[in-house]
Amino acid sequence: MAPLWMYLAVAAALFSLGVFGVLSRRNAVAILMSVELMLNAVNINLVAFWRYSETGTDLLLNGYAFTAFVLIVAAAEAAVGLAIIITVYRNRRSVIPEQAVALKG
Amino acid sequence: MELNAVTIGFAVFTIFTLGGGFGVVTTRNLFQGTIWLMVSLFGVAGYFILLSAPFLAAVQILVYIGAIAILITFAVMLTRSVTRIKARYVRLIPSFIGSLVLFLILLLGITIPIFGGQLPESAPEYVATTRELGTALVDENGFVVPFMLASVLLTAAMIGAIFIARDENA
Amino acid sequence: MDELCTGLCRLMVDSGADAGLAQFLSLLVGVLLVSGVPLLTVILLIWIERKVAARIQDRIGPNRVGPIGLMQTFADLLKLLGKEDITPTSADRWLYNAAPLVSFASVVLIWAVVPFTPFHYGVDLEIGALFFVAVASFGTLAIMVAGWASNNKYALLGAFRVVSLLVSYEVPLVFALLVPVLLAGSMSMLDIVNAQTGMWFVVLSPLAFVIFYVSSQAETGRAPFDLIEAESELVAGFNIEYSGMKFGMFFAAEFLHVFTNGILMALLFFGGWLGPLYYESPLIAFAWLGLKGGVIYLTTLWLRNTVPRLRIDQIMAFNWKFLVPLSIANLIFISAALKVMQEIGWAPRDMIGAGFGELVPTTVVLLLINGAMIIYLLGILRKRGQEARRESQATRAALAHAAADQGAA
Amino acid sequence: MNILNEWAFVGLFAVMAPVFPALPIVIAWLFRPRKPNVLKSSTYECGVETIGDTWVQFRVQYYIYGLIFLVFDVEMVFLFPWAVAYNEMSLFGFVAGFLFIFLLTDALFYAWKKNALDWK
Repeated sequence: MAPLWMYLAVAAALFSLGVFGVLSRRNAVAILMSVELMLNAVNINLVAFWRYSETGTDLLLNGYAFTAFVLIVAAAEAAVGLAIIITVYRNRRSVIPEQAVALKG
Repeated sequence: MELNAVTIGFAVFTIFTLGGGFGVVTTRNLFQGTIWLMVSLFGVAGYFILLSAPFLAAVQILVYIGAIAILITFAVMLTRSVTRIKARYVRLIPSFIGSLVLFLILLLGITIPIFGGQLPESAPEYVATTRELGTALVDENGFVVPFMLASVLLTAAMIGAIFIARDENA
Repeated sequence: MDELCTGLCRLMVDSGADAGLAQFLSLLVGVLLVSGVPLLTVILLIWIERKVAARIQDRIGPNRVGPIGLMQTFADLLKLLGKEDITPTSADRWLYNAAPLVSFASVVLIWAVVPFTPFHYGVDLEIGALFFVAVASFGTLAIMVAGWASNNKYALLGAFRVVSLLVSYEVPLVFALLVPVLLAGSMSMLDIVNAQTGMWFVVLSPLAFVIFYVSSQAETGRAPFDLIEAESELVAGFNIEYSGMKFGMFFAAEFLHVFTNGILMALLFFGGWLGPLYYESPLIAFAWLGLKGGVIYLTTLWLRNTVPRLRIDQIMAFNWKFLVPLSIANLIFISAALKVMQEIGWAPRDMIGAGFGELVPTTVVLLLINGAMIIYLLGILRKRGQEARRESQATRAALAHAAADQGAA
Repeated sequence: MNILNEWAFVGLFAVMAPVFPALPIVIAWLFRPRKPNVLKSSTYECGVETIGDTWVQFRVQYYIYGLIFLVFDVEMVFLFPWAVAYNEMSLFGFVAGFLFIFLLTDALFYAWKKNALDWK
């Protein structure tokens, strides 16, 4: 069994990749994909901590269940996010978030 | 570290996860980016198996490769001009430095556990099963409230997304 | 293959082999044995399919190569080996070549969790039933990749249609799959079969079986859902640019998928290897499973060769407005009735180990519920059919009227 | 470690599964004739030279079907554990699961009423 820190290191690297993508990519769909990377890095951490934690009676399922909830949130985020991107594209012919400024004060 | 199935698996999944992630943030073509994302998330599913959570791994594949990949592809095709954008990046250098610094800080936090005791080296023997998760999900003292909230969230997401994406003129 | 592996392992370790290597080799032998079953059957399946299709269409079918044409598949294989393999210049080479491999592998991988007899199986995963649904999603992605990587408009259009068809029919499929999982209280394929010792699940919920059957017919892209190969509209669909062996792999994957679905239905709803004398010998158990799976497989071929293709709007409406609500309602009614009966003590808490006698009240109640639903549904379908017929008659009358007017003028 | 042994089998199976279809393709690669020409390896469309990237008139309906599918697929994350634990749970647990499904059905019903399920 690989020790816990290895999982955490991979998750940290994946999270940083996601952050890099979110900050630097121009395209909204690419940004969304980078967000998915970040969420999955978090999921690796959650499952790893869950697996390695001392199994107290109350904590038995917390990490496990929490990962499932993160999965659901990620899916909902993708669905709504992509729908917004499609609509913005339809109205403004652009997928670059900096150009969607209609609601800016 | 000895060479056995777990370490080989760990190495392979690390290549998948990080290589896929690298592909996502660098590729020019968004369809290929989606495939890279799936490679990366497949690696994450592999980690779940190594961490004795096969149910989460199966669900990860079902949700991401089965559904979200398809959805992203559809969205890429709907916003087609995106594949022809010449400039891939904005603020390339600052974001690169920023994320590198973030990675180093995270790595420091992991390797030098200043925020607590030593990280555990080995995992306990007992692993929870899917049945226990199911029981806990609908238990008054368990996760029944988040369980219901998840349903509300999904319903809201579906209604909202349909409302947004529907083309009124068509 | 568990016993075999331990046996083989011990043999190798005893004769002085490295323990890790011995374990790996015995694992490899297990994999080859289990995957050998689908790979050998697919060769036979192609012949069976052609022969059955020919009989239904009043032809003889392949009968020249070998006795009753049995060697036809090998002849085809040789022909495909000699075919030139064309990759379009504008294709995305990596993805173009990977798609047929993934497509075939996704079907073969399902067999890892298929138990052949009570004692001979590749692996009995805790999440077996979920495993094959998850693995099947690789096939969907492979079709998408094939369509996009060919860089052909027809291929892409075909892929989109097929993928939206596949994902749509996966919803009722999974809801129908939940019924056996719920009845057995386990996702392990072995447990699901063992839970049917008292009563097959097809008797407890015929509707779930019908939904599963229809949606798996759609998942394999067979008529009446054969948008995948709608030759007349899409030239060939997503695989238009593929030639030679790669095209053959898409085809073999489809043939194998149909048979795999037959076996899965036999396991999930018809008690797998359960039948008279199954415990006497693994061979009898295996024969029962093969017989049940084979009969279901033949009915899918029969269906494929007799019904016409539907339009995509009809297919989608049928799925989302009929099959999905039906599968949800079925799950809700079955689970509600069973829970109430468990609470008042009419139904056993655990199907595994429950005898036929214990299950009689459960069976009667669940069958009554399913029967009522079926009668209600037939009423709805009848009304829909009448409406459609009236509509088409009205259009035809209007057209005839218009033509008559024109003739007069 | 038993659970990981099982998955080692699946892992090996997953590695071997693409090898089986790859074998005949590689053999075919050794034997097949190779006479490519420009016309043969051009895109097989309608005879006129293909212009630009692959792109077809794309309907938003594809996305909406994918979206509804996604929501139902994610629902399975909870419904499978629920179904597995069904035999052991009380009436309360069943009602919770029932409400879960019922809410999602609401969303489907909304889509139906808004004609989002029609292929236009």
